[in-house]
Amino acid sequence: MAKMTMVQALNLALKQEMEKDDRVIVLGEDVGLDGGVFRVTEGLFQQFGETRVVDTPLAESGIVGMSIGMAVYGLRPVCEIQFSGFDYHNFHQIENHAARLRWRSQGRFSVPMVLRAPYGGGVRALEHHSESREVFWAHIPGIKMVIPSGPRNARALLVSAIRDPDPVIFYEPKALYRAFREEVPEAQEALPIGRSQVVREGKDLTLIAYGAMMRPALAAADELMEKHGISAELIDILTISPLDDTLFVQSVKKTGHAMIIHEAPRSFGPGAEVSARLVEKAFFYLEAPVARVAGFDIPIPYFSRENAYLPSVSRIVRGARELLSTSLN
Amino acid sequence: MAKMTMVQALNLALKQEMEKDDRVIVLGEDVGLDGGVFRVTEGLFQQFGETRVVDTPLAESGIVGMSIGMAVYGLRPVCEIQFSGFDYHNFHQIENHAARLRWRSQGRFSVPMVLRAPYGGGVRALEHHSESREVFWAHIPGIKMVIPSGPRNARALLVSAIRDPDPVIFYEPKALYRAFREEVPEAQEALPIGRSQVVREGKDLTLIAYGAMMRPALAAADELMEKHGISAELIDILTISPLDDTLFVQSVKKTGHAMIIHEAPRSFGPGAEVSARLVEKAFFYLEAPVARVAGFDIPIPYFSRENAYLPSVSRIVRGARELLSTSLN
Amino acid sequence: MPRNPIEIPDRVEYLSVLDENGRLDPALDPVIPPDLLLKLYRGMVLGRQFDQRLLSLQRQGRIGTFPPITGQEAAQLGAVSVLRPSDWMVPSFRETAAEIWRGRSLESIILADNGFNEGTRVDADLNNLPVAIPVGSQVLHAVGLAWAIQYRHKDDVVMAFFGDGATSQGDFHEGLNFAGVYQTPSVFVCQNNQWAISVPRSRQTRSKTLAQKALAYGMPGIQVDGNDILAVYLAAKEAVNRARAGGGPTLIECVTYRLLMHTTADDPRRYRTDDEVALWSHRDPLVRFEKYLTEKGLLNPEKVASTLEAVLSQIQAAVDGAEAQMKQLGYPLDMFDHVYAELPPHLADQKEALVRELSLPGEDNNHG
Amino acid sequence: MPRNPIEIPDRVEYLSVLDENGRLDPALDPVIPPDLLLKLYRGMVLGRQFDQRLLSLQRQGRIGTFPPITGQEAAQLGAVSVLRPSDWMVPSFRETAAEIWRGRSLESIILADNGFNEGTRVDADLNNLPVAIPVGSQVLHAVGLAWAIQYRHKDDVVMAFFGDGATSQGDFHEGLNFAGVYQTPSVFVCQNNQWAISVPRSRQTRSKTLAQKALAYGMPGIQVDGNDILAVYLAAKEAVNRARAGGGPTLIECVTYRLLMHTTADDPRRYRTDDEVALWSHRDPLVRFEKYLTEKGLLNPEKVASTLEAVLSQIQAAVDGAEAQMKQLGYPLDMFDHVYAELPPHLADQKEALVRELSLPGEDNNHG
Ligand SMILES: Cc1ncc(C[n+]2csc(CCOP(=O)(O)OP(=O)(O)O)c2C)c(N)n1
Ligand SMILES: Cc1ncc(C[n+]2csc(CCOP(=O)(O)OP(=O)(O)O)c2C)c(N)n1
Ligand SMILES: [Mg+2]
Ligand SMILES: [Mg+2]
Repeated sequence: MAKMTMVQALNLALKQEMEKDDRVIVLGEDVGLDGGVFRVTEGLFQQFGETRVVDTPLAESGIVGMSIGMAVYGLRPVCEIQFSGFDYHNFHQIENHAARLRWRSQGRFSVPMVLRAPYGGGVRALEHHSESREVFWAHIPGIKMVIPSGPRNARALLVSAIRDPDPVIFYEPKALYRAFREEVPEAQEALPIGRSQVVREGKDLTLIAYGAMMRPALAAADELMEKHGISAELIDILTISPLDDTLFVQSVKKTGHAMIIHEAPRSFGPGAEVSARLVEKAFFYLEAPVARVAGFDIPIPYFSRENAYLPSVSRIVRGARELLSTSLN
Repeated sequence: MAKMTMVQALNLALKQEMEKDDRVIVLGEDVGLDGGVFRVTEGLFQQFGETRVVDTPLAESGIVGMSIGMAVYGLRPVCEIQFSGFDYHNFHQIENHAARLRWRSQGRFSVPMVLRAPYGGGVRALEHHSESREVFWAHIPGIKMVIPSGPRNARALLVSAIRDPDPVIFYEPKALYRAFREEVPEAQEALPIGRSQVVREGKDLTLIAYGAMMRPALAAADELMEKHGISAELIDILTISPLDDTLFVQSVKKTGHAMIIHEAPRSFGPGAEVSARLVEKAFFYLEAPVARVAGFDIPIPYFSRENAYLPSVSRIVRGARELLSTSLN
Repeated sequence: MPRNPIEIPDRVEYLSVLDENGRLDPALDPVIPPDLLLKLYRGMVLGRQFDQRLLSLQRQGRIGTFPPITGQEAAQLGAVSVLRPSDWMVPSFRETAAEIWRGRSLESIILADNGFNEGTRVDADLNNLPVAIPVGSQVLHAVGLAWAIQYRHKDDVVMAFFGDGATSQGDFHEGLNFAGVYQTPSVFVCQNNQWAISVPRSRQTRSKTLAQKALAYGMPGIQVDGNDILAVYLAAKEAVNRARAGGGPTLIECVTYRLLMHTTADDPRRYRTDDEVALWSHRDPLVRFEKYLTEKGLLNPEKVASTLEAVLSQIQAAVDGAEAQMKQLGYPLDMFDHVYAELPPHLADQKEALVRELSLPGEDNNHG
Repeated sequence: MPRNPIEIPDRVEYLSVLDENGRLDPALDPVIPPDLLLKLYRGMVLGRQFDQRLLSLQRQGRIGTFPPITGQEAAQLGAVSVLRPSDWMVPSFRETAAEIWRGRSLESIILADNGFNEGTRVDADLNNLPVAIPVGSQVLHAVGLAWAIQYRHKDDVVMAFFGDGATSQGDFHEGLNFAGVYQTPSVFVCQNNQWAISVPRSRQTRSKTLAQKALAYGMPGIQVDGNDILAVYLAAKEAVNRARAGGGPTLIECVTYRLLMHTTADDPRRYRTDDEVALWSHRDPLVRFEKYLTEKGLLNPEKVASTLEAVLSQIQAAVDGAEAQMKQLGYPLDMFDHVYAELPPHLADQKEALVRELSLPGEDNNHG
């Protein structure tokens, strides 16, 4: 076992899948010699050559549309969109085709492709480099949407995404690319898509988060316990769509209190669906409203004000305490 | 007052705004001589000429990107995207620019454009011609998203959209284009964007809908009263974003029961936000879970199965009765 | 070199083989074997007659909206007929004659026109993509397929179809540019039928020809008389051979005309003159080919009649077959099939809810 | 005409005026008045020196990532310098020298590079759009502005900037096609600096030149030596005059080179050789222009030194000014400004919540 950053872990996943399976092709802008602007594809060009690690012209719709054709032929393209803020350029290719070709051809064809893109704030980047818009993808039937939260699950989920028979949008929390290291086993590991995880057990309150927000959520859980004696259960959604509501529903039946945390804008965000599911499936257990700690409904400001936009530990802690105080009993 | 279809009412709105204001320009595919494939721009080309009613090449991103430039210059472009299923082609232009230029330029520029597109099912059309994906737009900060439900409010809301200083996505329920007529006054009428309406008062249950779903909702309200003695209040959202939650929150505080109806896919759909708002703002008044009667999480099937996909009167009635039976008291 | 014109390596040519009276330019004769010539003729007649039948079905409300192809038979069949079964065909939505040539059943087309998802199923043995309605978007899929063929060291080629309007789309640009960069075995066939619904070719782009757009991608372009099936065949053959031999992609512009409405929902009289239609009717590709084949002694009134008869009974059989099939189809629950490889839990729940609903009295009639 | 090459009406030319040693081709002299020549020289020096200063600020962590322009001064200034203030400039993100020429303050650039939204504010008297980071997307806005100018019967023109990589984007294609169809007063200036981050021009597209892509849109294209400010000026002048006179759009390809990194987050040594950089350093547009001006007697060592001095103190003043301003800026609540013309109720609530939060003890330090 080696201690790895998320970038290294993702790189390992790509490397091992490419070694095992010559259907796996990496393509995108600057993924070749440059190894990707975040170095996730580092060394792959040297190991696998330009026929399997393909630098493309600067055209996102082109990258995704070509990936669809490759996947229909039977390859397993893993394309990189340099930043999620630019994947709206290929939105029509995913909605109109990647998500529908299996269905349109009634099972004759399928589109086993992965679209990787770094998402989210926290790296003092330029405009369009800090967005969090996973709902755009989560609302499209026929595709899957995955967001890891650490090196180990990032590697294991990317492996599953590559092997998945359906298109997977794989958003990587760029704030965590090098934020911390984890033990990542050399032996291949795959984590099933469509399953959330309980990361911390608790009894008073259920925190629901994913991606980069798992860290403030975890820190908040600690602070809630240490400073306020509140025991928070923390759930990592991991797959945004299809959304696994079993664990957070179960948890809220136990705690009676729920808070969903995301950097995406609040309105029509992922938290809305989590809240709606809780109301549908755990209504009579809820002792207080489902709280949303989320990005504001504005474009994420340039980095000098970014921290005031992103959900912070203190915002979560305060929200949790208010939540418990508004509860019926 | 003349009885008009929604197509005629929308046409009237365009005609009168264009007569009043030479900044208003209509552009899109086939909007000129052809009058638009649904004839919403009928006669405008003949009245205003090709400099104000502009047939464009076949390129949605081009249409919207050009509209943005026109709006920045001070014009009021009203562009038509032939079907909402094709407006993903211009998604990046709206998200990256239309929604941000006021903000990016810190108030120097603005983008007072309207994007009109027919949306929704019910007209036995080809693939991509029956989608309902308003959430994609509702989740974007910096723009507004409006959906009328009848000839009169369609006309009055389109007028407001054209005059609005910010970009407005205006989805027209194509199933209602010619479904029925309403009295539409010759004198100009504007309905404020950002306000929902109580369409029918009731006390047992609150039905929340918009666009084409208002008709089955209304029919269901009738049937609930006539056959089951259930008094349903019906609210027409009208503006999807910014979402006006005041009326449905108020209403549910009175009825204790809420159902949201939309043809968009259920998960991460508009109903999720409505449910989340109700939980945040009327939690302690809710006597039962917020019910969602919505499209399934699949692409809307070709028209032979379309009716089984779309929320029907009977589905709403049944859901409402179940809802009232699951309630606490 | 202070100020000089730039030499552009790639060529853009115009090609025609049969004149408007069906007279052949011997120097350019693609020498197609008689049986293939007659097969092409039959394919054209079938395309033309199937349109007529679908039109009457549509008027009787027995099918929904569909896009006729009348006038474009030569531009479609001249192109696809040079493909091998193992090659790939990537259609837009107006290549009915070409799709049939490539093995798509008439029944499936009728099913699709009737709003049955089963109608766009693609048989396991056919290397065709289903129709792509978003204009221009399919061009990129064709490039991806061709890239994969190259990667697998196969010598198949991919032929993509699209219209004149499609050339305005970003995806057309990105697709041809990728094809140029990767030198994929691609043949891009533009059916320039002069109209994109109501927008004439002249308002679609200011470039004199669509073929010259190839120069932007470093590939050869050729404009052919699209109502001259021999010219289309010759240009397609050259392009396919070049692609197969590793010579890279080609853009072919077939100059043709949509003689009927855009779709049955369209009224062309709103935007074009009868004179224009009449003019192009005189260039009817089927009439021209008939003259040529008659000259050549391959066709005579009896043969024309028997071909028509055979085609009509084939169509009748297909209509009967499709209407029989449709009686068996349309069960609402099928709508959950093929969305994912495996039905995810939330869809299983939704399907279950629909099952319950359908089991209730009087529900089925509620769902057309 | 059975088989013939197609005549393409529009021309594609190559243009250079100063050779690599700064020697002028008199036949092509754009005869620029001395004061303008010196203003251009100063603008180039300012662009070059500002880059240097930003680089050191960035290394000291006093600003964030930014894209240097060194090597592209001539390609930028030769082009914008032909515009009137009432004309419009639509930049991408690497036109710092051009933006400054057009009136953008150095302070605002430093603010933007420091993550302050105030930095992309556009002053009321400037007809410039703010930077557009999504590659190629701004081309369409430029066409919309030009369309509106035409609609208002004004004789202003719109100059849009973009890179070689941008020519692969669908929006570039759609934009130039619209401009061709509507014959808008547009000048499209491609800064072909040979690289799109790590992707070389040769892998971006197979077309021999980028200028020839103009032929796809029925407009003239011209490729100029982008390190020759007189050639860029001449080509831009011709294009702007044509556009102003109603003669329609032009595509100008400036062949230049990005001498430094893509942005400060980039390491060019990963993908290009020092030799290549050295080769292009010998074609430095500033050195060449200096030689020419010295030859011409407009420049001498003293003038060079005094220009540098003036430029450096201007930069110093801007840095001081910006750092003073930034002390006053960054109050979190400002992030709600300018999202809508009027703050909608839900945002008022969200802002209110932030107000409450900020009023709590120890919250401000929580928000950098
Ligand atoms: C992206 C997109 N925009 C708009 C439409 C609506 N539409 C369908 S066909 C068509 C015209 C297509 O013209 P052309 O490419 O010339 O093909 P043709 O119909 O003439 O065969 C339009 C605008 C569409 N299907 N897809
Ligand atoms: C739509 C989009 N995709 C990707 C990026 C990331 N990116 C920023 S600059 C750049 C390269 C641009 O190359 P070019 O157009 O030649 O301009 P240059 O940087 O050389 O000035 C890329 C890929 C982006 N900003 N926008
Ligand atoms: Mg056409
Ligand atoms: Mg470049």
